[in-house]
Amino acid sequence: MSGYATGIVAILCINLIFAYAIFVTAAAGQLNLGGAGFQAIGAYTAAWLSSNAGQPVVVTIPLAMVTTALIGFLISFPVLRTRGVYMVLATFAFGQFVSGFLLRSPTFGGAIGMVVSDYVGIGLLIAAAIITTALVFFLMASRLGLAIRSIHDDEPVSTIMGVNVRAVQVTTFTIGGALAGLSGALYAHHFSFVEAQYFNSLLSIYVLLFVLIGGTQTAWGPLVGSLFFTLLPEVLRVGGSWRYVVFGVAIVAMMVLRPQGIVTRELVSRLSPRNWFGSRPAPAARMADGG
Amino acid sequence: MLLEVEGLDVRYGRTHAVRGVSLSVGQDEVVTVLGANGAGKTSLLRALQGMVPAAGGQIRFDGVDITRMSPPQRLQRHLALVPEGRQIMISLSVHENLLMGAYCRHDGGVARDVDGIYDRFPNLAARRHMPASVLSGGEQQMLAISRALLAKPRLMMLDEPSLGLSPLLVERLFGLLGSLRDEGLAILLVEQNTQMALEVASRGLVMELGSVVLQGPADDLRHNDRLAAAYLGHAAPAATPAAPLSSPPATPPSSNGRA
Amino acid sequence: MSDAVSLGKPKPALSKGVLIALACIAAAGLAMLLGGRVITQQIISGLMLGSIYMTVAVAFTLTIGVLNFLNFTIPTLFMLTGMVAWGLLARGYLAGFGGWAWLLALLAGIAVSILASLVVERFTFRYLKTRHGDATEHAIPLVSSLGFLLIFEHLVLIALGSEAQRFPVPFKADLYLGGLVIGLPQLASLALALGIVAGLTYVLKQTRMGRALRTIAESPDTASLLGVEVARIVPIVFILTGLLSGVAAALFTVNYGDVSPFMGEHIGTKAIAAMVLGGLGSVWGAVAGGLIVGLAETLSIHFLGGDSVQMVVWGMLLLVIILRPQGLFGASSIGKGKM
Amino acid sequence: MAADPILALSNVTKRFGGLTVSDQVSFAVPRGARMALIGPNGAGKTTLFNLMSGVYPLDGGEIVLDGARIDTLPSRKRIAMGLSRSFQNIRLMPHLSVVENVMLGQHAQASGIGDLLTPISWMRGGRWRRLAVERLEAAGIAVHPDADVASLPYGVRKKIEVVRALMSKPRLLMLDEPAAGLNPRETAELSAFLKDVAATGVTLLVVEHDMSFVHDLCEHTVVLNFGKLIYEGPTRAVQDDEAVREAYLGSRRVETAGGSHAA
Repeated sequence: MSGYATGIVAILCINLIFAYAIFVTAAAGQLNLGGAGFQAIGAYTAAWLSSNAGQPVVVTIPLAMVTTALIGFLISFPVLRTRGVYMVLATFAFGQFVSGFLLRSPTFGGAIGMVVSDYVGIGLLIAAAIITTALVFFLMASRLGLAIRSIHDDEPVSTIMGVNVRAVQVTTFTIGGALAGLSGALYAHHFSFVEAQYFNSLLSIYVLLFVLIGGTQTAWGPLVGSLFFTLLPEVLRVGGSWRYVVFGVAIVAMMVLRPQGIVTRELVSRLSPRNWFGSRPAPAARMADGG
Repeated sequence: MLLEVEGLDVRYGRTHAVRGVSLSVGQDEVVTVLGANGAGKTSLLRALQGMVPAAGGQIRFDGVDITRMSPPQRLQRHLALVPEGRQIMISLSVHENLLMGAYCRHDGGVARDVDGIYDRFPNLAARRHMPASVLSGGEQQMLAISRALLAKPRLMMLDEPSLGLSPLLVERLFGLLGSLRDEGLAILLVEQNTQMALEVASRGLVMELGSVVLQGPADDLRHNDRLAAAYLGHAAPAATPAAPLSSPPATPPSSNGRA
Repeated sequence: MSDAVSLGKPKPALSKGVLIALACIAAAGLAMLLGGRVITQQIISGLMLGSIYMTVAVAFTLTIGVLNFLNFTIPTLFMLTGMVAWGLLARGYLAGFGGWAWLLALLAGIAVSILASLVVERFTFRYLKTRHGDATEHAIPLVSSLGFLLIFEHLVLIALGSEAQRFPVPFKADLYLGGLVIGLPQLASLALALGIVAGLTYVLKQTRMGRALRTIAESPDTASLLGVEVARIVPIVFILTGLLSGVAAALFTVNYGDVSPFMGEHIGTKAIAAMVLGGLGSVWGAVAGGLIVGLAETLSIHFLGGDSVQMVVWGMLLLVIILRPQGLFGASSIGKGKM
Repeated sequence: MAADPILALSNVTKRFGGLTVSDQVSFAVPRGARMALIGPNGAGKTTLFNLMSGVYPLDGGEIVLDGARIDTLPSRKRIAMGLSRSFQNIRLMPHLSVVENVMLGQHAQASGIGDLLTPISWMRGGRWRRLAVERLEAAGIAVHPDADVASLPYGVRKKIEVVRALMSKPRLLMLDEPAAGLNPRETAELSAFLKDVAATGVTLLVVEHDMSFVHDLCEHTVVLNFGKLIYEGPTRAVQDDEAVREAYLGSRRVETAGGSHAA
């Protein structure tokens, strides 16, 4: 693989894991616009453990995940008191605070950033991305995944169906924190350098866009969203700034034409092997008198 | 006739809420629409005011076809609706709620008319600068009716105005409707309080499952057993409609396959 | 946008403006007595900066309060105004107007901001139809506005380059008051910003259009029932948004003399902080929040150094969100329950 | 009423602001009964359902399900106790498929973290899906299990909601206007289906306005008006009860003289 291609694949893997971090909470209806903050904590934890405490990668990455999972767990309690636009703003404030804190902290190199000792190759990134994808697919196929999706659609009814809504929401924030930490730690180890300015509000915005444009109904959404978003700018590379304009137009057009995201549950079930043979989900018109 | 409706259909997706309803309201007439919950009465009023589109049929008001007009356009032609649940703006003051009632008017008489409302309802006058959220249920209903009156309606439509009011307040409400009628306001009243509604109205229609199943003069309807059956079921010995009542108007075959 | 229950006639909006102005003067005076000249100078600068934040925060508040829409294009509208104004001057389109060219340029910038805001309305709000009322649907216009953020920012980069530029302000008039330096443009902008906000409050409270906007905020359906042509009133919110962002940018440009394609980001995020701090949907909350953020910024630079600003402002905000989610001055939260 | 009621309400009271929407309501639902809860619009029927399923806390009184007091339990625990309900306006999850909606009804049957993390459509969890599909078929819902619920006819969605409520193996099934919006054929089918359900030992409590449906399905009826219980007894006698007639048709007294009677 050329250096250029490796770079793109690395970014794609990190973005994918990061997108799944945001997706897990979004699937339960909670929008997190502070993703960069979680990723930054993961990246800096790994960087500090590696460079200052001399720990090997097998320690730094799990510890980074535990740290961000814990922070996700703790921050979920105040954040879950808010809803809608307020939650978007609360998580946004969290992300801004974290990057402000890192910018200021001498322990973490402040505005200069930190060099990370141990390098992690593209192979591990790809493996981590594949494992994360598999795990999220598994999670969404489970009864917990069904509960997550039902909370997204209707919280009060989910409660009456016996779903412990608060516990599920806290769980999604914790899992999301862990995954964001993983993506941050991999970023730190692969690019061997972290700086606070990278983890800015625009990064939080981008990753939320991956998820919302991809679709929050199935685990395919973030996969398609981050592929689309990471590769489209590369395809449009020749255009310079124009590619971002095209990109913006694509986002606006998406929201007008397909606001539920590229991938919906209905699309997945139509393409599912289960329905390749025998009857596809029949158009409803035929059953107008059914039942 | 002030309001003439012919073969009105309302659909929500695949649900056929109003099926070929025809009715008319004269210049100074009170007509009531009765029927159990889910009979399509609210959908009928919402379609008449333009909040939901008519899937078929025609609505003429004062001789003009208003079927495709928006709610504000209908209001400007002096057709007003007092919606179910009153829909008072709780973040606005009582006075501001009243001014919103006159939003569509551009004449200079608003201040005078608002004063007229305050004369009529001293309770509202006393609370004019308070947020409407502090009003009691009865006062909120008065405010909702006053707000509609300030649009200078020629026909006022009310959707279950007695809902949630105590029996005493219900009686006052119908007293008010009676005096508005005597002042010459045409009213189309959707009510669940059948007897009260038939006292104040001159004609009535009974709806079931989106269709008009019975209509006639209020006095005849009041003693009709079929009316009770519309609410309490058909287990009682089925009564054939009394002689003076007309059978429901023929519905377009396309809109109603039901027996 | 609603005040607490009051029995008397509502106090005119202006009195709150006067109150805030007096509080500002009192704060400066107190600082003078207690902390001396340097601190007072910081406080004055903080209030001036705060007036910029405040104006942008009010723009955010308006779209959230009336439309429940977090409009991320506001920072770009701010930037658009400054960059368009600079571009007009730098390309010499306004050379014929002599000494007034800078003013015309800024007015043109504001006009572009308003037009851009109307374009945003066309593609975000026009198409929003609530389908299922689920938890993430409110994000649809938000995502569209993020798309417009990219579009506008990069169009400006293409047209005018990515460099920060000097905007030539033709005058420099400082007021010396007991050893303190007060820029006249700064003072003017504080007054103008407060004036605009007071005017806006007057419009919302006392006029027919203001009542219509507040009715839409509570229930678009009932507004329509009362004769409000909702589709015609909503663009007014976007016009006001463009106007407020544009005016804030013009004041910023005159005061600091710098424009850049990225000038909106800093101001925008601080304005969001100011709005949340003051309380969503409360215009005067946004005013107070703007001034507080401005003060926090200059004071933390003074005491803790330049790189501490972000941490202080957002840490403060995070605390407020956790301890008092409705903000310092806000009423209960916006949005409707479902059951 | 019955010696061994499955559900007993005693003095259940709820106020919203100054309005008492449930005023000292006491009645019992006999085990295995098919009971209707009726009353004019705004009488407080749905509020009572919400109180029983735990959407709101009580202001007074208690609710006992099968000998155990449930009014202090959180809403989500009541379904595991055997109380299941449907909703007045269809509350199916719009982004879940037909079978997923039905499987949500099994949530209370899952026990432990192991069940929560088992995929529900494949591997060991495949039985969950098979069971749900079977129940859909048994209820005569002939749609593809993976179909989108939003695109289905109203009557079918209404029935899916009943099946979802049944998946939790309830002892008491509460249905809020199950026949609303159905055509006469669908109503008759629903009535037959619910009789079959009741025959398996499930007690039914039904809020309904369609009185022919009530007469067909329910032998017992309680009537609410203004938050108060005004009738409890056999359904066939309900239309002869003077208080009920007055509640529905209004009092016959009215002042029609002009002048202002306004509040």
